[in-house]
Amino acid sequence: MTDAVLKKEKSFSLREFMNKNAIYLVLLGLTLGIGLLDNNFLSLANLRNVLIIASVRVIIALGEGGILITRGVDLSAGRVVGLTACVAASLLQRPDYAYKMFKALPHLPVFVPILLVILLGLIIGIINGSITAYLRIPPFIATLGMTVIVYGAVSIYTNAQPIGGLRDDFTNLASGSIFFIPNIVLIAAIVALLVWFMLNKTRLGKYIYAIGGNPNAAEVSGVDVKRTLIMVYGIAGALYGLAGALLAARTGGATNNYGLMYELDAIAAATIGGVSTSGGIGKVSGIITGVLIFEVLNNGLVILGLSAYWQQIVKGIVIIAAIAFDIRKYLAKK
Amino acid sequence: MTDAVLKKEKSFSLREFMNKNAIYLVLLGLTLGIGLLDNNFLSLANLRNVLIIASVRVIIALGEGGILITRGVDLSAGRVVGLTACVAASLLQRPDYAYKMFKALPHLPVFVPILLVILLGLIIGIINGSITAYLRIPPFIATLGMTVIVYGAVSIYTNAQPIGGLRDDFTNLASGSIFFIPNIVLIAAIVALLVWFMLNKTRLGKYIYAIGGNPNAAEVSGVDVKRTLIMVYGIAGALYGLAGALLAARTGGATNNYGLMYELDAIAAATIGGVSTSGGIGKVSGIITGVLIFEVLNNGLVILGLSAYWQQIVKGIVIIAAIAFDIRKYLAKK
Amino acid sequence: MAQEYVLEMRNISKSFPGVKALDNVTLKIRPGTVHALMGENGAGKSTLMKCLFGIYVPDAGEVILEGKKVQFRNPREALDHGISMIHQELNPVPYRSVMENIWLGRFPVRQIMGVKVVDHKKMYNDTKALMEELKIDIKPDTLVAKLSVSQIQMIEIAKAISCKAKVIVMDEPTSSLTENEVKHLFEIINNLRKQGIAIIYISHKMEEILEISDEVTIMRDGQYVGTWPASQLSIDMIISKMVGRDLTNRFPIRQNTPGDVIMRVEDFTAADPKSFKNVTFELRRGEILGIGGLVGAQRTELVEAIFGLRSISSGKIFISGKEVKIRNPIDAKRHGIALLTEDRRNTGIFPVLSVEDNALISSIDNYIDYKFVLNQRRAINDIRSFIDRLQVKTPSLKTAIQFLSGGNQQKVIFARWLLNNPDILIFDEPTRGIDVGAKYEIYKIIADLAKQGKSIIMISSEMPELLGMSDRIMVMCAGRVSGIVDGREATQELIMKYATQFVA
Amino acid sequence: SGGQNNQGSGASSGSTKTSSGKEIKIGVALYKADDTFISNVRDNIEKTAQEKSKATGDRITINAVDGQGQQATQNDQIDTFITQGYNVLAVNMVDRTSASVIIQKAKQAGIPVVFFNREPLKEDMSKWDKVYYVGAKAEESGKLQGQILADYWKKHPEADKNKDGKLEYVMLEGEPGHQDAILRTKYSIQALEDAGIKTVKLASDTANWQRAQGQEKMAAWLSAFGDKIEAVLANNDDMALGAIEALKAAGYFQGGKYMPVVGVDATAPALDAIKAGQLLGTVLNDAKGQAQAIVDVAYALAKGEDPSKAVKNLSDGKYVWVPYRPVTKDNLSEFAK
Ligand SMILES: Nc1ncnc2c1ncn2[C@@H]1O[C@H](COP(=O)(O)OP(=O)(O)OP(=O)(O)O)[C@@H](O)[C@H]1O
Ligand SMILES: Nc1ncnc2c1ncn2[C@@H]1O[C@H](COP(=O)(O)OP(=O)(O)OP(=O)(O)O)[C@@H](O)[C@H]1O
Ligand SMILES: OC[C@H]1O[C@@H](O)[C@H](O)[C@@H](O)[C@H]1O
Ligand SMILES: [Mg+2]
Ligand SMILES: [Mg+2]
Repeated sequence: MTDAVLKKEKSFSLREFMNKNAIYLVLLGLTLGIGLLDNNFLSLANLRNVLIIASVRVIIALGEGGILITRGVDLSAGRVVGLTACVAASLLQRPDYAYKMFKALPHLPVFVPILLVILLGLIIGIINGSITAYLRIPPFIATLGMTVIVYGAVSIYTNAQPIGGLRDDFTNLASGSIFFIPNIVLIAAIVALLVWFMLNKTRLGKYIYAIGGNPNAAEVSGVDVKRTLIMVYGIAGALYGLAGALLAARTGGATNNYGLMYELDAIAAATIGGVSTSGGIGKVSGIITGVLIFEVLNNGLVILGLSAYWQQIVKGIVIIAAIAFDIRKYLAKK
Repeated sequence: MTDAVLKKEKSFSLREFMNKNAIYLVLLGLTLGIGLLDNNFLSLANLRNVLIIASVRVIIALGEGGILITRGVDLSAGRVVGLTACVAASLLQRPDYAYKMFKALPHLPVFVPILLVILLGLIIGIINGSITAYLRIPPFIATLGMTVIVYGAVSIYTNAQPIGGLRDDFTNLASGSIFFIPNIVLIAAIVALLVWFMLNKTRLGKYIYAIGGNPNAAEVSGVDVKRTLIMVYGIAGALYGLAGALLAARTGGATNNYGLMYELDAIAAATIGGVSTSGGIGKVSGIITGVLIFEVLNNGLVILGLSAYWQQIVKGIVIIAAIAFDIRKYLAKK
Repeated sequence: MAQEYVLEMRNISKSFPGVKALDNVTLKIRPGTVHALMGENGAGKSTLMKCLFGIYVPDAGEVILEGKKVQFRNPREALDHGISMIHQELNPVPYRSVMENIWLGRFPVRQIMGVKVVDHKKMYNDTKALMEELKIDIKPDTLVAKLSVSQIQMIEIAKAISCKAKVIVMDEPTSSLTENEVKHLFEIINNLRKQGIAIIYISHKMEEILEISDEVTIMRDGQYVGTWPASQLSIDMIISKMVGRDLTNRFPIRQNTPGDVIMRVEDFTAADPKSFKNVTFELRRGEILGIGGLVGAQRTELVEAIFGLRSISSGKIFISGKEVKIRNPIDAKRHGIALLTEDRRNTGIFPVLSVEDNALISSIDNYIDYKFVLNQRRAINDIRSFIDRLQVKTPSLKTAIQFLSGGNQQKVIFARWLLNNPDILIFDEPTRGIDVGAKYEIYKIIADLAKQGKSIIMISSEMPELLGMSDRIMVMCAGRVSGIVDGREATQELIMKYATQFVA
Repeated sequence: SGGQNNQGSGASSGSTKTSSGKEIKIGVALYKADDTFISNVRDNIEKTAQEKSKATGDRITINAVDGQGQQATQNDQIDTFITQGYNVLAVNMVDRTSASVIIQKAKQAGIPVVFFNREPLKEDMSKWDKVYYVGAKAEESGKLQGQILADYWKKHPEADKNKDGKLEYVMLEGEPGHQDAILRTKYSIQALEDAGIKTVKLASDTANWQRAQGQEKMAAWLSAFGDKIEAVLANNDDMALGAIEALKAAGYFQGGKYMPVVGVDATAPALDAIKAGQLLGTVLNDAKGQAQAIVDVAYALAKGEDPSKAVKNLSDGKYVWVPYRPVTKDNLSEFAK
């Protein structure tokens, strides 16, 4: 046996390398490929752009990713982003804006509404988690129900009218940068670090993996499965709340259909990034890479000037191909 | 052993009755409840109406349901419905319609384009199934990719322009009836019977449940897992094709965004109808009941005149409550 | 300790829809003893333990722990009160390390700036120490997915022991262990006993019971039969109390006569270099070929490769003299081969499907009329006859198999392959978790099959079974065939010699 | 069929003409590529640009991108256009109130913007002088709908089925929050009231622009209100046509049973339904006229010329209004496509 181990470590296996890094190779390949077709793509300004665009999506995907690892799914992600974007926007309108939603609202420090919508997301997430954990409703359907409810709520809240006229100190949050690093990228990076820490260094993280890997085992080992689930959905909700606020800041407004279907993109990105839909597997670096693959593609196809409909077709093919290329799963058997 | 069986049959247990029939009780309760609030709802004409509208959804949900039983999911259902609706419509326009898509198209017997789009659905389904089976890509992501591709394709096909001017012999297919039973309801009933037969009386059906019940065990038991999966996705695709054609006939036209999100409704209906998202469990009668619950709700809330946004909220709550009420799962444990 | 009993379960009853699993059962455990809990498959042993551990809530009765009445609502509470359990169905988290599996639910933590962080170093060292103490040769950071069933079972044992519990429940801890490992486990148990820990020990292996236990409680059909000091019991007495009648023979008389060669496996080498190499053997018509060896001897891999579940780098299979290619189980089935796998939960049962469907799945082809219509009546008749013959305890054929006891599940899978009527049957640990009475039935069926001219390969880690049932025994060690012995000449010593031949 | 001609205008004209012309890159950001009308505008922009390339010798490249109804996506795309140094942006806002961020960025980069179809707020439009708007007055589509119905109502006293002197109507709304949906719903009724007609809303609900939902909602309303309904207003033609299917199933449009239904868009099937006497009328948004104006203004801006010379009717120095046109049986022949 020692022999085998030694042999293995001596000979560098291309196959194993590819297998471990498939997803990064896909990202690299795409980036270089698009860059070859149109070298505007590789400009520093554009790559910075891609990072900015990816930031909000990364935050959402990290929330969704944690849930996927527990074998759950959260379809309400996008709508929660929409709701929180609208709420944050409505509380941060310019005082002189003619269509202000709350005319009499005093000037709030930017962080107050942001914390508020994070809290709002948290609460929705906790409700999602509780429905799943206590009523034993499959998360797909529990969060589908929540999706519809949240959409109804945001439509009522905004009366389906767009919310504009956001304060500069709020929009600057998204457009500003520190030492050439855009604020929003910085925020996403901090979130990623925290989530990484949570998943790898805390009990909660280990429980998340355990529940995904074998819920039964977790239960009989004395893991508080219900509480863990509620926390995962809650944290995800809080992240959607943050993402919603950032989205409003970045676009300078919000409407009730903000965030539509973001959950599908997040799930796709996480899956491409190696999160297993059958649970128990997934890494922060993979999730980020998955999001980047999507955003590189979105941005690249625009730069290449492919027509909108053909973009869809190419995107669909890349989604499938990226995962097919990830050969981990072929090795898993036999 | 015989003792236990006898004992069980003697004592009628309300709890067990409720548990076995929860879903039918939900449907009954909703129907009567809405009927009490507004008795227009219970008019024969309206109930007939609900059945007609439900028919297309039943066909889609049966296709999706089969896939769910194998632990799969097909997100492309709605878009395939949209594509096939457009293709069927484009081949069945009136010769005198000024904006005919294919000017030179000869008069085709109605069944030809219908069979054609069923075939088209079948092929897309087979591709979905093959990607899942051979490339081992999780169905969620494989069919998500397909969704995007199909949408690109239908947009290119129609150039985002609506298709109208359908031939009467085609639209009659949906609007006509035999002995007061609408054709479209009859077709849905026949499809339901066939699917029931397939699931319960054929080898394919047993294999479908087996794969959902335990894919590893299915493989070891000599079930041709790949072929079965391809067939399930193929059959589902064919059903979406039929549903697309019927939808075009019923609405007298088609556009590229037909079918949008129908898959989510189908999944929700199937789940409410007792199909387990963890596989191996599901009945045709449950799926039909699930769809009816949705359509009764859709129709009923409109008749009650509830505002659009509140409709969403009520719908979300009913989805969650219906499944929570289904107490089967509580009995399973403890 | 003041109390005579560390744990008392009094008058426990528990029903499931259609089954009264426990009917007024009493169990009293003294500290520092090993208390065997015996009964046929479906007698209610696991259910009783699940009631103790907070997995089930009993309908009636009370649990007294160290003189205090308790009722745990979940495993957490049971663990907190000093009860740990090795579950009959193994419960690993596959893509996590051994150490995370062991400390799951009670990870050691340390503080970093006020934040509780899992202390990986401590966890690693503690695991290493535990492994050394228990003499288990597995690295703490190995992924559990990479371990064999028996290794996983050892991990579960280690985990239960490391809880420092007052009462440890072991529900068939040795079902996947070989004799050496069992011996090792008994050393561990003796140590625990000395420390005053009580152990509830469930097993269908009779020899073990008398060797290890102090007291024996016997259950039958969900009812309490009685409790006796082990010293007053013999195997035959236990069996008759369990079964309710005398059972004279452990093994049936075999009347099969091996004929000509039906299958020849030639120079089989696995694609995985760590697995089996150059395996060549023949199987005769009407023969029972046992395969013996230690854990990791690659017996399971070998038969899975023959069945088309694993890839090989070289090797040929001849059936009735003709070379055949078996790329997957469908090919195998077509060539008349059946495989009963060792991992019932993972590759055996379809938990949510009915007993009927579980039995039928491999034989549907035989019940198709008019090209594709399933003749259910004919199928059910045949299934019923096998289910009756194997004495499967189930409320009905429509009951989901997940609600059957472990042993009864095994019998249903057995019925699956009997129904399929193959020429070559490969059984990987066929009597795992099966009670003595049923074991005898299964041996009889195996012997009958052989008599009818069927050929049988049987992997077994139970030495008596191997010796008692095989015409020939092929012994494997470290992936290679180390010897093939005639069943009549074989002895335990001889087999152990071959089984350890290539081990340093 | 329409997909591949994306940047064709640029490529083909560039190769046919002398290379003396400079390349003009116009980034067109559509709020949603599958919008019937918007997709029409895009087609026409591409065609017009191609013609203009031929005529001027400058290579005009159109890159039209799909915002998929998401303001954030559109912002991403515009950021991309800006970093790629496009000469002019033509923007069809997803959310018209969110234009200020885009204007600010464009201003920083010095890239002029022609908004179209969805009009940004006045205060945003005034943030920079290189910002233009081409479009129709969105509320006008609603007004014209109302007028079509008002004309009919006045000419047909029998339309007041219950003789209460009031028009009992149902309203099929587009996607909630969609600007067109909001304005059409509001101004169609206002036009009726302005024409001195008292209206009673029996029901109003969203059918998300979709034909199937239009049919389903209408069928339910027919169950609830039966013959109490005196008119159907729909925010677009697809929903109107769906409603017509439901009406047909309930026996309308045969044997003298009629229901006035009005839509917006003048899609081909709608024109056909007008001809068949089922749709009372619709409103045409002039895709071709708008596309022409967009390309003219954009080209002038790219060349550094004064757009007021390129288009005739520039009002307030930055608005080009392309009128909506009502379509009924009477003037149908003018619209045959
Ligand atoms: N969750 C459940 N639902 C329904 N019936 C159950 C459930 N769990 C156990 N049973 C039934 O209770 C009885 C006792 O099962 P149990 O698992 O306790 O037997 P056991 O003595 O452990 O048998 P074995 O030796 O085969 O493991 C069986 O008849 C079984 O079918
Ligand atoms: N010492 C070991 N080190 C690493 N992996 C091992 C070791 N022993 C066994 N395995 C792994 O365990 C799995 C099962 O081993 P295998 O089943 O061949 O043993 P076996 O002789 O069949 O045992 P059993 O009688 O319990 O079935 C294989 O995947 C093998 O790679
Ligand atoms: O967003 C989609 C909608 O856009 C409107 O402008 C149009 O009038 C509608 O018919 C519909 O297509
Ligand atoms: Mg048991
Ligand atoms: Mg009136």
